[in-house]
Amino acid sequence: MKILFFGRLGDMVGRETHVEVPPETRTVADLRQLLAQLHPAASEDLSRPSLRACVNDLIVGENYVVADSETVEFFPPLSGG
Amino acid sequence: MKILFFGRLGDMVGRETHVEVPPETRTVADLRQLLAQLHPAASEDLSRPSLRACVNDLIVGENYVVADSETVEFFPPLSGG
Amino acid sequence: MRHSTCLASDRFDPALELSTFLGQLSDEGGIVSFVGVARPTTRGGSPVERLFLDHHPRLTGRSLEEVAGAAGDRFDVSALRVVHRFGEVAPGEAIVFVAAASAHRRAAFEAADYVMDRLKTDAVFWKREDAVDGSHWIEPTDSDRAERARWSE
Amino acid sequence: MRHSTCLASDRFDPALELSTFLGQLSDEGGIVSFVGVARPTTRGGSPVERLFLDHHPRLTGRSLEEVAGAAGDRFDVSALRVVHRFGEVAPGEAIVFVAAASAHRRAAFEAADYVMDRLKTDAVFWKREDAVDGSHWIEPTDSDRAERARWSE
Repeated sequence: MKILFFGRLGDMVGRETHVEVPPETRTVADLRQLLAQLHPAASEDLSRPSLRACVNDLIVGENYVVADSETVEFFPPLSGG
Repeated sequence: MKILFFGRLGDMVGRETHVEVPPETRTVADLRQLLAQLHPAASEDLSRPSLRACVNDLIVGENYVVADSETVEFFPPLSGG
Repeated sequence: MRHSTCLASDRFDPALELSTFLGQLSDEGGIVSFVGVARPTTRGGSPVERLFLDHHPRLTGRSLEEVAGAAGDRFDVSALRVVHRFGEVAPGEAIVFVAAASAHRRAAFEAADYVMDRLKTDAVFWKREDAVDGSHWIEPTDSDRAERARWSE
Repeated sequence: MRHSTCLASDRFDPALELSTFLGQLSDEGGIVSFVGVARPTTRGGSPVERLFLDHHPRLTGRSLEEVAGAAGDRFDVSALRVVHRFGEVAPGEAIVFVAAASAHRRAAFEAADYVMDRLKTDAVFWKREDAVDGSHWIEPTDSDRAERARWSE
């Protein structure tokens, strides 16, 4: 699964990463846990409620079930222009 | 005495005029009357309270006594910028 | 606060004014500018041939200075520029340019807004609009006076 | 209402933007513009080497469009222009340019003011300030949020 990170997380984890998603990782919440295990230094940032997940240019909730073919983007709070 | 007119009055009477002032014409109010006699077409504009007299770059009142050596300027209401 | 004013006899380029103003700044973050352009038609819809701004040889420039200085005292701006035409102005030409710079964009907006409201009533000009169907002298509108009153203590 | 937005990868000239904007107008009387410039120092006073504006390939441009369109719906403006940089911006360079034109100067002031307040909180950017004493990511300030809230119904 393709994952994109923006802002501070992009600097910490890399702007784009591909992860092998095990069958038990189904939702956005599951995906956060998996990513936190893969990137322990960023685990605090990855668990923040202010970090929003975005699929197909729409913000999705924690229970959104992610298909393996989808790209998930993680947005820290916007800084604005 | 040198008289300057601005705005609408400048178009009606001319921007600059010189008048011979008789001894009984002492104040701004007297001067208005004299000018109204000299320029009957502008007499209504010349008697308007909104027309202000200015001497040495300062607005003066109706009882201001004008010296023959002074220039009197008449300002219709400002239009602003 | 640095401020400068210019009573301009000839047409000027507002974009060039902005460029010059920006070039003189150091660490201001926000710059607000206003450009007022002579309209091509009267309120009644007749085509305007020209605007004539009668002015006073000393008091007009002084009124621009007074307004710019008051804006500087009132708002936290570091630089202010006011350019105003006098004499004959053709439709589509800029009549007025105001720019205000500040570290805080709110102050820059308010200063430019204030300068325009003050100029509209307090600048020493007498304006005549020469339209195809005749000339007439203009006085401040009630709306101009209301804008001006917003800034009264 | 005509509006146009530009998400700019390279430095741009705000004065040229104003010139182009003015050239496209017809009978609007008032034009308000805002220029936001990258500051040379952090809030703490350290020299800034560069600002980095991380952006989203689609949502950032869409957020500029949304803000410009909302301003057009809300205010009586006839033309609106928004230019915003992304990527690396050097201190002193323009980050944002906003221009609004209207027959009524109040509407032009309010539209430009509104666009800036909205952009400061709602534009899809993540900003990093690279200063000599380190880099840090910026979030909207309470004051930005308060400005934004002024426009809520």
